[in-house]
Amino acid sequence: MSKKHECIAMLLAGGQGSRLGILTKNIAKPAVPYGGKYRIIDFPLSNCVNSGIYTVGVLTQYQPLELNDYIGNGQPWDLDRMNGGVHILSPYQQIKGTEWYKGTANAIYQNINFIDRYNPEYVLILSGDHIYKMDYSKMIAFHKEKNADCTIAMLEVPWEEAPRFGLMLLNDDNSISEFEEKPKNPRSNYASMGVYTFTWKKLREYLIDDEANTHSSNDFGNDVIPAMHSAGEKMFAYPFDGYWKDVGTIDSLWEANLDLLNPKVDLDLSDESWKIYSRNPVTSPHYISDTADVQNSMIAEGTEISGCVDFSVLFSNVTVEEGAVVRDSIVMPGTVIKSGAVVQYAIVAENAVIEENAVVGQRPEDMINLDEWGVAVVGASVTIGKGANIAPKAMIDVDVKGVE
Amino acid sequence: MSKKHECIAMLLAGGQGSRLGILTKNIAKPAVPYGGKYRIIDFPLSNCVNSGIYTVGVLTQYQPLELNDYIGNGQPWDLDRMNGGVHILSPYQQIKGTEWYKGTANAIYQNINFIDRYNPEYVLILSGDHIYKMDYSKMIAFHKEKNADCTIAMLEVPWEEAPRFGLMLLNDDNSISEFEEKPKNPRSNYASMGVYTFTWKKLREYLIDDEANTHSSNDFGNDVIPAMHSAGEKMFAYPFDGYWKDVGTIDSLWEANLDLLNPKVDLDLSDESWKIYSRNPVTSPHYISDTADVQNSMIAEGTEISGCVDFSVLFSNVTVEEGAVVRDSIVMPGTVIKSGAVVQYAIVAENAVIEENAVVGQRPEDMINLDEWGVAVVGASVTIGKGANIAPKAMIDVDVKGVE
Amino acid sequence: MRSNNVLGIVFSYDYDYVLPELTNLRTMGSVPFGGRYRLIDFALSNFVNCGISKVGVITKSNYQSLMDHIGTGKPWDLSRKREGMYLLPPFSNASAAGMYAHRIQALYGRLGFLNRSNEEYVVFCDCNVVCNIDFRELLSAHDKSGADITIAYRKGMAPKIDDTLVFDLNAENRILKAALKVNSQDAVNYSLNIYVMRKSLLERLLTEAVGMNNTDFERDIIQKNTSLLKIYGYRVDGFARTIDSLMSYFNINMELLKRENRAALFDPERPVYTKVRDDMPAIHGLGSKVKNSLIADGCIINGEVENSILFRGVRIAKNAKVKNSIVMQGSFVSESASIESVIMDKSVVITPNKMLCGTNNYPVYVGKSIVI
Amino acid sequence: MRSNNVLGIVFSYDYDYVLPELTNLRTMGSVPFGGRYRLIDFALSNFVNCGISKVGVITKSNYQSLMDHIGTGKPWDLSRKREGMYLLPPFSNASAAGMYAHRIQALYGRLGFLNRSNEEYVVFCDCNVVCNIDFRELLSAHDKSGADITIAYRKGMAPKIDDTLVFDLNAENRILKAALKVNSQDAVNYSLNIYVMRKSLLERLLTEAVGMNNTDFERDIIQKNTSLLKIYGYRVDGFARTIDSLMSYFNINMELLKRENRAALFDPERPVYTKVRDDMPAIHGLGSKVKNSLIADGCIINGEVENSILFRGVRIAKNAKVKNSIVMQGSFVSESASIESVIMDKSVVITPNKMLCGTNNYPVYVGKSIVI
Repeated sequence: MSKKHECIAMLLAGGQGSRLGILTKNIAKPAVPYGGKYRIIDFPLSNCVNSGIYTVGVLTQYQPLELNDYIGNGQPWDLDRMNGGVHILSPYQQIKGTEWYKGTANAIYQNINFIDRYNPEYVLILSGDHIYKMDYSKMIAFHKEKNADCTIAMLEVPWEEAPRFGLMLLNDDNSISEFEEKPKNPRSNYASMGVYTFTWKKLREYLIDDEANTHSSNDFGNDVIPAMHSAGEKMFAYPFDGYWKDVGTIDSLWEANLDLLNPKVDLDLSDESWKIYSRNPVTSPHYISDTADVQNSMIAEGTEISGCVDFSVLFSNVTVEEGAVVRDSIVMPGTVIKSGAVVQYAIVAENAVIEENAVVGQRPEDMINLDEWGVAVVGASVTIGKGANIAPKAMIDVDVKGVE
Repeated sequence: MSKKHECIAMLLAGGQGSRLGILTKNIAKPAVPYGGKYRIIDFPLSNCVNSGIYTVGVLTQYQPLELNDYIGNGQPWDLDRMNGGVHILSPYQQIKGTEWYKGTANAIYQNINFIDRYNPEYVLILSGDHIYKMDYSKMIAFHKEKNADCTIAMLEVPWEEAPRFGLMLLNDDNSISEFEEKPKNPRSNYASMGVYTFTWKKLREYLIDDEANTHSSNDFGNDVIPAMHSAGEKMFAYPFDGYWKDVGTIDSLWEANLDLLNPKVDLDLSDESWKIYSRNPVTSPHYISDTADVQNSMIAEGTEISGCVDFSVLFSNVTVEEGAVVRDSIVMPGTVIKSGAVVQYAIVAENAVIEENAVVGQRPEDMINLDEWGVAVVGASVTIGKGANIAPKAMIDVDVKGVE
Repeated sequence: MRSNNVLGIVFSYDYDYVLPELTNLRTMGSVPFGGRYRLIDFALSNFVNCGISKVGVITKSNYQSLMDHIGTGKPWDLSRKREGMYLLPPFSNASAAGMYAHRIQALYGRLGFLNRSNEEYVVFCDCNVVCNIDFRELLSAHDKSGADITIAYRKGMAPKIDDTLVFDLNAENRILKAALKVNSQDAVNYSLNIYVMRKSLLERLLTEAVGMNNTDFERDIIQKNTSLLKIYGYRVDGFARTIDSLMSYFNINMELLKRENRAALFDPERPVYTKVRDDMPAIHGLGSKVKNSLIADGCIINGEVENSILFRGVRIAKNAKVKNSIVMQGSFVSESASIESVIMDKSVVITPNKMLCGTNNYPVYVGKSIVI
Repeated sequence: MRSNNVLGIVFSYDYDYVLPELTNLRTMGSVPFGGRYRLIDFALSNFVNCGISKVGVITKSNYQSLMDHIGTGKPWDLSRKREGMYLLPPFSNASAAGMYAHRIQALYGRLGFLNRSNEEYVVFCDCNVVCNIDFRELLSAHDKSGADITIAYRKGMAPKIDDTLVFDLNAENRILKAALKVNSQDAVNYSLNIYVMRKSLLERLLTEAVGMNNTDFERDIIQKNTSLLKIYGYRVDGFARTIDSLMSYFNINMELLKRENRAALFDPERPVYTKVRDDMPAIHGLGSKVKNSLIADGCIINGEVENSILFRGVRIAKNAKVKNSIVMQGSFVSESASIESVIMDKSVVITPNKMLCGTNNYPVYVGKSIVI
């Protein structure tokens, strides 16, 4: 309730997420379901409240309806505040005309008024497509201690993966000496996580300069950060060593879900001291019948299982009928898998129906040509007809007829 | 909490309100202050909750920041609901591209998904620039009783004003036989108030047809209503006989404020059974000093008066110093009127400063040429310098220097 | 009758005495049920699902856990600026001089709350009845019959609670005679203690009863007035069970293992709302074996579970066995331990290799936070 | 010390006895003050303005009006999913066997609440102190001094309350001696009964005190421990007034007619939040005359008002005169009636032509809803 906000967070939720294909046909990427009951955006939002940050702007311009609806008044994350709380910020018409967000930096630029209203010392810039648990308050303390203008959260990645990331070369005091954007021959394996803490006064200046620069792509990584660096601002890397995963592709989304079943993976969602909040479905506990066999799986409330489920993540209100098999798969809320159907190495989106004896996906060991293998995806509300066969790597967003 | 919503309201708050000039430079028209502590949108929102309608979509694309901020989570209107509540609906980017709202009907068309989510029987269409208290539940009961497809709230206006309105010719049972849009020689004085009840199934069809019609301007009054009429749908007029005022111009906004001081005007804001809710400022009671003289005025909390105030509406946290005079004027929150200054027949927006001995506006009786007379307007955060003179009808949105 | 014209009142503590084990540290309304609920959830959800937006919760003692559960009423959307949820504890106003023993006294002590409410009708009920009833229909039946009072009833074996009323009704469902239940093996029409009437009538009846020194609502108000007032019954055919003992508590929980009972009690058209705990989904480990069981979020199961109900956050270790049991929130069954026909309260720990065993008709109860 | 690591506790009823007239129907926390506030608003606003997000409100009896006022805590943004406002009435848990008479007993009865809270520190205060204090500074003073306990005090005439502590302090503000106030005309350092300490220390002190059968917090815990514990004072120089009688209640209200006092108590950097009533702004009618007065929203004034405080929704008819008075919510002074030096409780009606008159040093009190 205190009027001054030391730090507010701006969450870039704008991307169309086209690499997630039909999963983001009708919803923004941050609203994609994850982990049995969550959506991707639950992670940054929960990190914020757990870190004591109670004012969050969510920047979005693409398919915000479901995201809007999901976030609602922010109550599930304890972000329904009289002062602060969570706000969805879409582009709007100004007296001089309109602009869609041109880039990440422009999105923040267009919301300078919003930020100024809270008069924060620091602004945290987050993205809406990463799964991780992080105490931002420690990063902010680091930023303060270093008296930095910009602090970038950094992760040590395996050298072979380094070329996929924006990398940083560091001095002994963790100040950043050089940036490398996805280099072929990396000289560092310190990757940027896309989590930035800025001293707002500084960032504000650079955003205005960046907007005035007609050659700029108005992006943090390409424009604002390099500009600050070349102007000699104090930039530091804050080391983070927990679980962190970009879920921007079908494969990484599939993996990140199944990571939850791997006891060796450092992502514990049952930790009482760092809860991940979400809008909970209103359903009864899940039911496992006498005919079911459930192994090494995560099952959400409201689901009823009479078939076989192995190494899979089932969201709420899923039905797996007797004789159906689900393995190595992700099944999103409300989907029905009928008797005799097999779902394997697949992601099935919400409210789909897999009719009797249909087969979705393929095990890699059953493939002749392993290059053709990949996770199969069935879109929301799609029906896969009786006995139909959905090939690996397929993306199905219209009903598939049954095979007699 | 009941999942079905018999009726939801859609509030068209989109207009730029250019006839309100500098008052809407930075804010959408529905967010314009009115009546000492309210904003225009408080009236339709309060009417909704008082009528038992708890789901309201607010359609806006112009300067929504302050409106968003004002509405927040809807708590002041008891619209912070788990299911339903108030939602700001801006246009958004769809997979096939983007569209701003082309017209009132298109704005609703773009939000068909939003409405469908609540699966209502009826949809109430409201506009965000009228001051009135109305029990919509009675209108909906009338709509049901008549088994109507569309019901239009109607007001009997003086014949001489009728040419300014959209008019309706009625049969004995209040069904509408003909429409006349601002005719020179009116054949009716039954004016449309811009408040519509539609049976949603019907409206949904017409909106889709209207969108498909490339010749349409996608407006309710010009396109959808005439289309329904010519197709022979059941359309009725619902008579309303309370206070109703369009506050779309400076003069009407000024008048509507001063109407609150006229005991003959049927607009009682102290009625406990039909409260007008608003986001209340957090301030102490107002203070009237020993040197003040306050007559026939409305004064909001937080204001401190040491000068002369007559026939005026003063919002919260206004300061009127000793020796200052405010008469026949509207002074919005946070404005300071310094010693010796005179504000008359004027609207002074938020956080303005009227320096010592400045004069804003003119009394009509002091005019040589009455044609040049009109309400003077001082914009938000503008300073009128010492001894400066602001002519009637002026609209001042930059600081005015003092006169030595 | 518009349902926002109806005031809901729930007695959070009535019949605490039939479940002494579970109400030792709490009141009936906060007794856990069905894997993730507390008993008051059913009453509150019935209210809000029919559009009632003002609810008074009458408490007496032991209501801290109830307050923790209902909080500000947000899960039921009863955290309102106007209306919403009102907790009505004893001693909260100057005139309530003592603790009320009876329903009449309890309601009379809330006359101020009743008077100040604008609603025209009132519905009140207890927490020991587990049901999902469409109150819209109940209210419209009350409206249509022109009754002064309508009481929901069920046909079947009456619960073993002494002051349960059983009714003789005519073809129009008017109650001709209301008798106190006698033990019998026959199906009777027994009261579910869900009452509908005009608020003004309730106010008058209470004032008269207190003036006459009457104390018993069922006997002194209902039984006595069957001819003076038009008292109608409303027959409930859906899922409605009255908890009258630990055994019936156990059995009613176990009934939820049948699909048709779940479908009736958890009708998606009238959802049962409860406090959100933000647990992760349950995990079934490699080698676990679960049959015919209800499992709430937050459970981690590595052992065997059969014919049981596991509340949120229960952990069953490797080789542990849980059979025919109710295991409440946060309890833990260690490696190679085994329980059968047990009701385990919250945060119980069964240490490794221990075995605890009740019988089908005599489940063993283990109190909160006990380590065995 | 991060303030979300601090638990706030407010005693809503302490010192009810110094204002018997106003607390007959309510408790100290819900006594109206300053035109639109209730006394608890100051404590709650002090808490939330420094970032405290969990607050326990200890009640005893007569707290219905307090519950109506604080509701779900939304005006203070304390309607939370985690943390937020917790009402702590008596009889709410099984172990609280009786009504507590003393601060020690009251706090001891809430040990469960204290234990369950994760906060490391606790601040507690009463409702009869009207103040706007930057608790951030108080907490950081506690931190810097390394004190076990910090107590806010003020230098001046001690309030006329028997158990008020007065302190001797050294240059570092450590309390060397704490004595019970004796009547004297000298300025002393008197306690504002605002305490800061570690939660664990409070828990230990309470448990020890109850074990020793001690009952008086000031005497048995503070006075006795000035040498054993490091107890520091925190001097408050802003607006802080202790209500010790109806007369002081009247005078402290009237102090708000001075600009500097309003500026100090209603500091825009630390706003005082209260329940929103959605009244329209006040209307000053033609021919009305108002001088040196505070007027809340909802008032309609057609008569004369001088040196007075009018709460929300007060109506002053034509030719009526109100002087040196406090008129609470919804009261009405009819045509040609006249009142001077009067404290009118809520919803009082003065009928036409009546005159009621106290004196400067003996204001007349008129009880709630009385018609004169």
